[in-house]
Amino acid sequence: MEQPTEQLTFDFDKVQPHFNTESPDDIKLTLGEFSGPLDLLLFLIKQEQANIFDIPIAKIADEYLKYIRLMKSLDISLAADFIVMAATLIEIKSKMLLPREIFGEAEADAEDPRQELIDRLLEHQKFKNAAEVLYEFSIVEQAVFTRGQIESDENNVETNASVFDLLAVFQKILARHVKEVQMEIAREEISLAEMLKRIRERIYNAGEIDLVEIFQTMRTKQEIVLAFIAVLELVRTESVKLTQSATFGEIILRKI
Amino acid sequence: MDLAIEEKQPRSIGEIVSIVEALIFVADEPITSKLLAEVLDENRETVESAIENLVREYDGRESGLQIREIAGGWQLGTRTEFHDEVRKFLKTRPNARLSLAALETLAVIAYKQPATIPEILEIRGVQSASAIKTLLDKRLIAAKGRKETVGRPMQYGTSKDFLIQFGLKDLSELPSIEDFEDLTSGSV
Amino acid sequence: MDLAIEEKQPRSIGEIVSIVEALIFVADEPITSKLLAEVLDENRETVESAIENLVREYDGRESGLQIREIAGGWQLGTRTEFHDEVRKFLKTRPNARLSLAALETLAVIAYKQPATIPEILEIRGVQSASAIKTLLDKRLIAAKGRKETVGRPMQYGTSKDFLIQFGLKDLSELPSIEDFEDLTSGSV
Repeated sequence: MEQPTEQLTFDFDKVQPHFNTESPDDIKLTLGEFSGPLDLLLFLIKQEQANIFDIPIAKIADEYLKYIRLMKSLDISLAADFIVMAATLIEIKSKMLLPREIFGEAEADAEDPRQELIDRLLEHQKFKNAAEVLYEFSIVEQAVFTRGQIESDENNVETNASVFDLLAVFQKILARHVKEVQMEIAREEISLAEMLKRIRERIYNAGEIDLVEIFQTMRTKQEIVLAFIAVLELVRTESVKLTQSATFGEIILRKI
Repeated sequence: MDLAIEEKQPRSIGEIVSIVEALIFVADEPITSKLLAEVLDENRETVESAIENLVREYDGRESGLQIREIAGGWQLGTRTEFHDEVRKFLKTRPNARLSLAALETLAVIAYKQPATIPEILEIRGVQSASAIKTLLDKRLIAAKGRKETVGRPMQYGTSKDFLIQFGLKDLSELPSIEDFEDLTSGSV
Repeated sequence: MDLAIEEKQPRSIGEIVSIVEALIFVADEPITSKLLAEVLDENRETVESAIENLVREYDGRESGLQIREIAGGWQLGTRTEFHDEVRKFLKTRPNARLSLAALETLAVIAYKQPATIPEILEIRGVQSASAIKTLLDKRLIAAKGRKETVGRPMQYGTSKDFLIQFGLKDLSELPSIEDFEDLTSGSV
């Protein structure tokens, strides 16, 4: 079950994205990897050497928007979450411009419009640090190797499954199936030659097959009749044998 | 491909013994002293005396393991005295692993239950008899009576063990197609 | 199922150490002291002191291998010092790395488990569906049933493979999330 994996590699030492704005018409952007809008904001705050508890919101919002615009101009698809954050920043910025008295509160008690954002940034920062520690753990772990195959190991390639594997596998089967069914719907009536070919293929693929199984996959009475004739024809003309080990037991079609 | 190891101090014999041990351990097949010498970039005599050291060490401390020469190479294995216990362990080992064929069959049964062999064949497009046997042996599925149609085929459904092994409270906890779409359509 | 080994003389501690060593080697996953005790039909304390002995022995003789506690069990692995040589021999490179998004999502799930997609979104500020899919594919997380709230969203937690890949004995070995709160300086 080969799944597409994310192509981005992860490296904390990697050059963080930044603008080189030497001249107004020569803006260079070094793209890095941001895991989300909060990550980008943290980066911008760091770049401005600003205090996270006292974010210069106007400046940071401008930088953020500049980045977003650049990403767009470079046709880099942006997750909606980046846009939502842009709106949040603009909203906070406009609130900051209003004199606090407007809300009828004493300045000291008035809630800082930035507070919610600060809380989210702090919370996010915690997990970002945790991610960094996990990364360090994995580096150490990659230096330890476990033993090679030994005799008692099973040789077949096996899968250790989860419920999502079940679902993924099931969907693949269905996708496979839909294609087959669509092909079959196109042909209205099956000819004896086609039926011969189909049954021959099934027997040759499976080695042996229960006669009942063949009939059960037929959709119409006509198909069952054709299948019956086809089986007789195969036994007569080709290396296919019918066996029944007990009276009323299952009848097996076998390739000789 | 440049796999050269940085220039280092010459290794002590103890270090060479340890690396030889590590390499014999990770190798899938008996590893020759020639190959060991190449990887370590040491001469063959040095490596061979390291192996000798190692063999003596394992014998000396009556380890549960032994370094054996086999098919011209060296291999780590359990000592024959303990084969009873090893065999007992191998039998008790919880084996929740499934082949892809068994997994596919289980998926069909889980989502389409109760399902008959012809129905599973119809969906998977291949014979599933041996996969079904595996699943029955592992008690992940159980027979659920016969279907009242031509041939009265046996129907199969998932078992209680299936719920336990896959960590489900009941069948309604199986991820739905929608859950999966949530994951595949989302962008980061 | 009768797996009893014939009645024998009581085993010496040295013998128990050797068998424990053989079993840890044979097991293809970390093996718990509980399972070791069952297979040996000895009590857990005996087995645990045998393991201790073994760990000391491997450390003492500066083996190329080490006995480690990981994911709740014991495993034999190469010593980190020799990773260059081992990698050269196996011709492997360090594993494919996780994206920053996937790693952050994993951190959130590890600390908040069981966690739902909306909860992860809240902390990361970004949709995490594809990161979750990657983590499921890599078996670092697993679905842990549904949360009994609106929409019954699927909950995720870390897996045994997570412990193994990150070299953790158990989840309690994760540094506390509060340790990461050293942000009072305001520097990011």
